[in-house]
Amino acid sequence: MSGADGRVQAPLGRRRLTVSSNEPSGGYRILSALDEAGPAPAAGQFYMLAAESGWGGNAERPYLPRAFSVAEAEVTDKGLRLDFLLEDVGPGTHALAALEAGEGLMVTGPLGRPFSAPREINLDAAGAILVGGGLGLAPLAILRKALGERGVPLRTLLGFRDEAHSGGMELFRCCEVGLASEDGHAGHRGYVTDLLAAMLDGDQAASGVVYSCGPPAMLEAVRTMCAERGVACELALETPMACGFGACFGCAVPLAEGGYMRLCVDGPVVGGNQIETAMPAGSGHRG
Amino acid sequence: MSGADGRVQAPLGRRRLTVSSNEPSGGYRILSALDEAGPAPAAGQFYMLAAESGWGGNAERPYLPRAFSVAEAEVTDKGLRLDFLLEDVGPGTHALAALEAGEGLMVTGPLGRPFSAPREINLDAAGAILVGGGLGLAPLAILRKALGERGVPLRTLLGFRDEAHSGGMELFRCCEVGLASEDGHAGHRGYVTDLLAAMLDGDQAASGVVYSCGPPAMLEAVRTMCAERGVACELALETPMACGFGACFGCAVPLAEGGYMRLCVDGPVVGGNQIETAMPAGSGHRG
Amino acid sequence: MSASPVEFCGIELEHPIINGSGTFDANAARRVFGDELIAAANFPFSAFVSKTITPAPRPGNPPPRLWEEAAGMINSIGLPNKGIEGFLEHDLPGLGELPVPLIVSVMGTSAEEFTTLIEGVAERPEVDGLELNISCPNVHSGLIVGEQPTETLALLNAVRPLTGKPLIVKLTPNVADPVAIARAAEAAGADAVSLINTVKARAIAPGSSEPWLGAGSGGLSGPAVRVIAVKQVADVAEAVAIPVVGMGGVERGSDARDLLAAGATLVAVGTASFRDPLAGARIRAELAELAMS
Amino acid sequence: MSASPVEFCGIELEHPIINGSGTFDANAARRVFGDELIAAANFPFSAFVSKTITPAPRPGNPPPRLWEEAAGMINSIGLPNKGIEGFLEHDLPGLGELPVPLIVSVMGTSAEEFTTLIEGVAERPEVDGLELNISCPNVHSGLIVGEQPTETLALLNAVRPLTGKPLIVKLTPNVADPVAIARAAEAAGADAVSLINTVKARAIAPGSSEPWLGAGSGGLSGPAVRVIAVKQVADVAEAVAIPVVGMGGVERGSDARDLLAAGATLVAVGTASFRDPLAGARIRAELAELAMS
Ligand SMILES: Cc1cc2nc3c(=O)[nH]c(=O)nc-3n(C[C@H](O)[C@H](O)[C@H](O)COP(=O)(O)OP(=O)(O)OC[C@H]3O[C@@H](n4cnc5c(N)ncnc54)[C@H](O)[C@@H]3O)c2cc1C
Ligand SMILES: Cc1cc2nc3c(=O)[nH]c(=O)nc-3n(C[C@H](O)[C@H](O)[C@H](O)COP(=O)(O)OP(=O)(O)OC[C@H]3O[C@@H](n4cnc5c(N)ncnc54)[C@H](O)[C@@H]3O)c2cc1C
Ligand SMILES: Cc1cc2nc3c(=O)[nH]c(=O)nc-3n(C[C@H](O)[C@H](O)[C@H](O)COP(=O)(O)O)c2cc1C
Ligand SMILES: Cc1cc2nc3c(=O)[nH]c(=O)nc-3n(C[C@H](O)[C@H](O)[C@H](O)COP(=O)(O)O)c2cc1C
Ligand code: FES
Ligand code: FES
Repeated sequence: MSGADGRVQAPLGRRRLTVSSNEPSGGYRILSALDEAGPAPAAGQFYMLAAESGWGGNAERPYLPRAFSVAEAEVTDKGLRLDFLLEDVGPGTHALAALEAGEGLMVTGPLGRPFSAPREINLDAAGAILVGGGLGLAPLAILRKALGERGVPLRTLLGFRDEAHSGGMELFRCCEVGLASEDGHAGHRGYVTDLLAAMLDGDQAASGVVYSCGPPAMLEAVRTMCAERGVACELALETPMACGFGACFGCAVPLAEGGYMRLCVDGPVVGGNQIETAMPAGSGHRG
Repeated sequence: MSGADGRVQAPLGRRRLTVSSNEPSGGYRILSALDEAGPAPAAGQFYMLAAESGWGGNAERPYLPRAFSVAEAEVTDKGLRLDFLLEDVGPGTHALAALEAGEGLMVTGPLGRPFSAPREINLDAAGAILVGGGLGLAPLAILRKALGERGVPLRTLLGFRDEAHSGGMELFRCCEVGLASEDGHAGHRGYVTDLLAAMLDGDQAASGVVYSCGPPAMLEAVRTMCAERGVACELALETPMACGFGACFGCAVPLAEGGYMRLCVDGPVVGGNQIETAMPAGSGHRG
Repeated sequence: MSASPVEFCGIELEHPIINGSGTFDANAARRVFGDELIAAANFPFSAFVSKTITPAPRPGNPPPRLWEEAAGMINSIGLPNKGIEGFLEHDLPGLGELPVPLIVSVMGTSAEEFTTLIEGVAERPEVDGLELNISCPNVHSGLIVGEQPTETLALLNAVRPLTGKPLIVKLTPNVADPVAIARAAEAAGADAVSLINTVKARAIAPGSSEPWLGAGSGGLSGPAVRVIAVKQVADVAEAVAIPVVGMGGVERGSDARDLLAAGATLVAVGTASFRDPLAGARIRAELAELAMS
Repeated sequence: MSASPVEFCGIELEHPIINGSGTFDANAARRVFGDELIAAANFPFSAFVSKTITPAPRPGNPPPRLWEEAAGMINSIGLPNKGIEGFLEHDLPGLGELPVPLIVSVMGTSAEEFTTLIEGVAERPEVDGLELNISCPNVHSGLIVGEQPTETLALLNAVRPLTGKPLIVKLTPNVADPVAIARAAEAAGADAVSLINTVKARAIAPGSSEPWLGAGSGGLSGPAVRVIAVKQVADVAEAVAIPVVGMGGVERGSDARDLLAAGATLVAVGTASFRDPLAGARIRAELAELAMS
């Protein structure tokens, strides 16, 4: 089932998938699991994940599940395979990174609002620019595939901090991408947004849509850049989540019009003009 | 170091052992680990055990370590090997039962008061009767070995409920034992205390000491039987413990003279005359 | 102590497992899971308690609003809600489509505000009962009434005449003697009490000396508070004759059974639903199994 | 917020990690681990707080006294102790051999009992300070004083003149406003406050409807209460000028750092020592590492 904004509804409740592989990719890992009961997700949607066993222990976190964008969803002869790109940054991602093929992965999803295009834009004609960095490659990989299959003219720009943060490149194996790296190990030395600026300002100025996912500073640069040029853009944001399905009101993100949205149900993909900044608010994020 | 009552002192703090094997034995398991830093324990002493990882998780117990009598302590070329006999009866024993060779076992010990003999009894002449049931085989196995090496005349009586609760027999491989089983699958059909009564009342009436460990009802029968006949006896008791080293006062066992002892430091081996009953007190134990 | 149908304040419920206010948004969940959610056979609770509303809309607290612990979490959500008008217009119609009775949770900072809320809500046919939130630790006003037996008595005396529908008073655990508050609620005609709300807690931001939560502090929920809840529910259930809705850290059927054993008539599931949207249904099934064994 | 030497009520301590009363018996542990334990380099705490004593001997509560939770435990130990005479004769000599300052915890049911205790203990040269336990939730009398600011004020006014040695008042978390109690203690001349004691809790026996613990209820400690402690320590530390000893669920160096960040001068380790007898030393080392990073 699909909602008005293209979101695919989740099977009711949480289900157990079996991990089919879990391989290193750059400094990240690609965790794959077979989802027999689940529908194909829309690009930009996410799942709440938890290891079936070894989730916490020794009176340590994690207790809650963790949100992950789906990076690829491929129909195989064993059923739908979901791929997630993850980096071990804390106890939850650590437990997921340690999962082995055959072990259980508890999931709820697909969840949230996927990427879309403003009604007034004919994407098939105007085309799209995908701008990703770091773990933000995940939702852009599945988006690229979906738009590519539709024949939407695509340009993809990917940025990396350094080699240790350059995982997930194999998700873009197929295609031509523009690269930038802060340490210059690949492509343009500098920010991926340098490439975007050049593209938007050059003869390739987009009448289409910019889709972006990556670190907050990158998203904020993309958002400002597009706003200044009147280019439509959609950003896939992150914020801590407890439930992922609208139950806890914990995932508040400030709206440009005042108040907050629940990112799990009103996002994670938001229009650039819906928010005032892509930088996370609050003292907590200083740490 | 050895205390006045023969207790062996523990290395300060908790240490990590490596599991060397974990094999099924009847309905139980024998968990073995190499203790490079530890001293040889005295028979009747116990250790507090916890799995290094997978101790709790998913907001479930266990949180605290668990007490286990040492069943055998053998010097091998890789160091001292400690054997524990355990039954999977709850989350703590379940996690220990799942440990694999090479995994970490956190231990504190040896702890507590070991088996001993009243000053006025010359054990080497008078001999000992060992009466064990179920998991109570553990401390009797190491005791039998210690007394056997000393040349103390020994008789061993072991009782089982049924085949599913007949693990640990291999700990007595060496020697002649009298057997009883409630279902009659091995030896005398009935209670091991039937055998003890016959022995105490027959021509083999003991001027020595009866050592016993097993289910509360068995211990209580042994205690009463010995008390009625004026035979010295020592019982290895169990009670829930949080710390095992006298810190929490949680392991209270009522004393015949009134008040309580801390079983972890004043036991787990107690003289039959120190207690009024070997049956656990309190509502909790109905469950 | 079974998972069978139960009568609660004159309402027939299929089983004793409901949700804790503010821990399940049935309308949002329906967007996520579709109409499957509201099929009678699927809906995880035997009654639905809606998130606390206030007279005026509230944006809620600044983020971060969540902190995770080994066996629970702190929230400082701050009661975001559309206000009573927004609720009646936008939320109530959807909640009226649920296959179970509806209890609406309300919070005011004065008897007048509670009156506005109760008058606005109680007459609606979709509504089967009201829960008065006098305990939310995130909003200063919430504590004033719920910490003082006299305040609770006065509030209930003022609002009890407003409706014949069941009034449930939700108690805070952050007091020395919850029994005194429960007795006051009972004396002034409350139909039931529910407890526990979250326990006041704070987290420090990693690598900093400052509080993590945008609001500084929040309330602890989940398995960490389970045995605190059992204690307070047992004390209150022993002291009052009206039914008690027990909650706090319920994750398994045996947790629900413990609260029923402590004297609760219903058990509410809160934080557990975050980990597993159908936790309520699972807990109910586990409870049924325990009752048979 | 470092693991360096610290001054506490005029006593120089090597580092800020001490033990919580009733969670480490140094004399018993020395029988278990030998004299290694009391070597200055090994002893896990920078000061030792002894288990609470009362004027007369107490056997303690009937078993079971322990209940385990996923992230903590309930105890209903019931303050077993030899009484002041037994303590002075049998326990104090051993405690006097510890390589660190000694704080003796005392509890009475009246100002007269506290007077007996303080007069008996304070003059002993082995004793560097006293902790007044007005908070133990296992003994009914304990709560009377610790729940009421006026009672706390009266008690402290009565006993403060008895000794020039530091008096630390240990606070219960089972109140709506621990700050009011702390302020009363400070006003009447307490040298420091310590908190939190255990949180009232109950467990139901598996397969039964009865309480598990012999005494019916007990107190929750361990990681489950950690963020409750951070909240109360922060509130109290902000309100009083005297030093605060923070405790509750400290298992890791970062937990100690959080309590120091919340305003504590010292941090006490309790339940964590049950899992790991040298938890105090590990936590101190982890704290030192955090302070350097
Ligand atoms: C919609 C969405 C999609 C996402 N997609 C991806 C993806 O594709 N790949 C990916 O790797 N990640 C993704 N994330 C992020 C991922 O969910 C987090 O990295 C993960 O939750 C971290 O959990 P952890 O336990 O490993 O780390 P945590 O320890 O939870 O650390 C994460 C951050 O949380 C904070 N924190 C620390 N302790 C606590 C605490 N006790 N309570 C609360 N906060 C704390 C700190 O700021 C820390 O930096 C996504 C998040 C969202 C919301
Ligand atoms: C000195 C000593 C020596 C021992 N030697 C051995 C040995 O050699 N082999 C062996 O197998 N066992 C031995 N034991 C017993 C062993 O320690 C217990 O079987 C073990 O602690 C059980 O832990 P568990 O988590 O598996 O089960 P638990 O779930 O802890 O169950 C054990 C019992 O505890 C009660 N219980 C249930 N839930 C809780 C709770 N939440 N909190 C508190 N109590 C609860 C119930 O009565 C239950 O039957 C010994 C015990 C002692 C004290
Ligand atoms: C995120 C969150 C939001 C909550 N919001 C409310 C609320 O709006 N009104 C209310 O009365 N209780 C609220 N509560 C309290 C719960 O209803 C419940 O009393 C408490 O969480 C204890 O139960 P639990 O441990 O099962 O979650 C909230 C709890 C959480 C975790
Ligand atoms: C088994 C046990 C016994 C305790 N005995 C005492 C006591 O005698 N006096 C006292 O003031 N506090 C006592 N306490 C409370 C602790 O000192 C401490 O305040 C509390 O446990 C919180 O810290 P923790 O979570 O680190 O254990 C006891 C706690 C436990 C767990
Ligand atoms: S994560 Fe719970 S409402 Fe969004
Ligand atoms: S188990 Fe802690 S004192 Fe015996």
